[in-house]
Amino acid sequence: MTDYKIKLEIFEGPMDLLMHLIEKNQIDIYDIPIAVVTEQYLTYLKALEEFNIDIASEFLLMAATLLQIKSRMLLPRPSQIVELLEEEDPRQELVDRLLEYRRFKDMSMVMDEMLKQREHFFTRLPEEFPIKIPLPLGLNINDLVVAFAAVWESSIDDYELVSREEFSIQDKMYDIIHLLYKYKGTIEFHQTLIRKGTKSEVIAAFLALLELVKLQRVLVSQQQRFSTIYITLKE
Amino acid sequence: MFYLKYKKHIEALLFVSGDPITIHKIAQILEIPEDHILSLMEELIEDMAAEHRGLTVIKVAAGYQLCTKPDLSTTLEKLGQVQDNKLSAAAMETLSIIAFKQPITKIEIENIRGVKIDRVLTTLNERQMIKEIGRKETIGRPILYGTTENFLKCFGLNGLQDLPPLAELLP
Amino acid sequence: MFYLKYKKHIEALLFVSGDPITIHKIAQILEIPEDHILSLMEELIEDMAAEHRGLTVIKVAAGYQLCTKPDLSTTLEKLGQVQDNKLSAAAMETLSIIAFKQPITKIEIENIRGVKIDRVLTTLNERQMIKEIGRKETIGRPILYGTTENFLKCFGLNGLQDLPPLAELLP
Repeated sequence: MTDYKIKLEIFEGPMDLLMHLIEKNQIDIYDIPIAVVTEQYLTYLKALEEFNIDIASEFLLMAATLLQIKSRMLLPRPSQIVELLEEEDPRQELVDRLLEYRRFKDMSMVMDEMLKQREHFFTRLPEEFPIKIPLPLGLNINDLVVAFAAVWESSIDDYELVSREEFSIQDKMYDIIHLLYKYKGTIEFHQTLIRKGTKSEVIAAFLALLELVKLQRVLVSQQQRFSTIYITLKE
Repeated sequence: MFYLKYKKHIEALLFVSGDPITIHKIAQILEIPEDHILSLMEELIEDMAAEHRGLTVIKVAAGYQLCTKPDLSTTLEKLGQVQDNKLSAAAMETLSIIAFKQPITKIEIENIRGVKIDRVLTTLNERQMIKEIGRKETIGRPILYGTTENFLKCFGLNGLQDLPPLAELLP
Repeated sequence: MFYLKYKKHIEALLFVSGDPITIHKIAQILEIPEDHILSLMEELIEDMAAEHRGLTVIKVAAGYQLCTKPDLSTTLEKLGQVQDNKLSAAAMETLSIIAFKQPITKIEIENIRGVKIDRVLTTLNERQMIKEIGRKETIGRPILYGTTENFLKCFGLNGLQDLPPLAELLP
């Protein structure tokens, strides 16, 4: 039983376990006796259970795959040779995966050896220097002027092409205060939407209102949820 | 050679830098042409090949790095300042997949290894062996992983082209 | 001397240790008598005194330490410097806006340039071209930026009054 415990620590996952079973039984990877391997695989999982060890879902998934391949192997096959050639071996996908996995498992051994070789070379930690950033060189006042002229012109173009839709919060604050004076100190929130009534105006108006509350210029009241919001000027 | 007097500067720069340093960077600092740096570097390496010297310069990660000669490692380990930079089998398998298949997503690696690799990825990230190198343009835009400069350094590689060919390992 | 072959070990030990190391400790590691270590150390120091060597060994309270020769410090400090001493086009544009429109807030600059400028501002700050010169008395009290003394120096200006008048520049 201790045998299983040792194995349990070794196997990285279902692929690792399968590779182990294949090597242990000296199986030709291109012609896996799926019934035998499946049985041994399940025996291992059962041993894990006996030790009350949680079996990772990937091990169970592989068990299901193995059982599925096994049942497909048992299905009667067409006797025609031509059709046999065309039909894929149910084990093919698993074999491909195992080969791919083995390639990298072998490579990881090679790389492990490279790392060991490299460990014979000792290096030093870098010396820490305070980072000094030199002043820029080769600057010329003309460059600055040219840069400014360029950016200024292009920004003017922008304003010509795109009509401004944004509402500044500051403008909105003036709107609200102005309206409050006009309507003797109390207005409803929707009255603040005096420009386009777009979503961005609502947002600007709301933010402006929050700002006015913070500055203690206005009071806001609402009787119940979703009812009208009243804004009152604080004197 | 006129530039001979700069050999000591190169030795000192290699010492202070610790990490690999490129010919380009040395040339920038010393303000002399790169080909002169290269020949001075070769001379330096030759000087250090002398039997009584304990240091050498290796070419790694596209630069040059000062280090001790490999035959002295047994002695140096006695200093007790050796960092253990062993990687677990799981980490090494994952790293080899990333090294050869980069850029690669977590799911793609998990498909090859057949296990979840979140913890291993964290470790490799902490050890600065791998890094995010972009996003795959598929559903969920998963992170693409690749190896780092430090990876090259740790494995003594000058570049990814120095990795042993994967094809040779095929059955 | 029989122990001569250990000179390289001492050089390598000094290199790996980084910190000062005592004759006693070296003797312990190499398992040879302390007086031999001491004479090997003296030889090592003499070797390094050669004009073409960039390293030396100094004796400090705690023992012997490998370090670079003092006359190389100016060169070595350049390792820590950011070598690029040019301003990018984006940085130059932003700088020009700040120069002509100061005091100005980040948002105001972004409105003119039509892009986010956080990174450029950080660069200009690091390069000591701009500085915070106050707060605008509006919502959020945003930072106002202006140019520095170094800005004047780098552009060869006596003062901001030397900047060409904006009216001439603009149509």
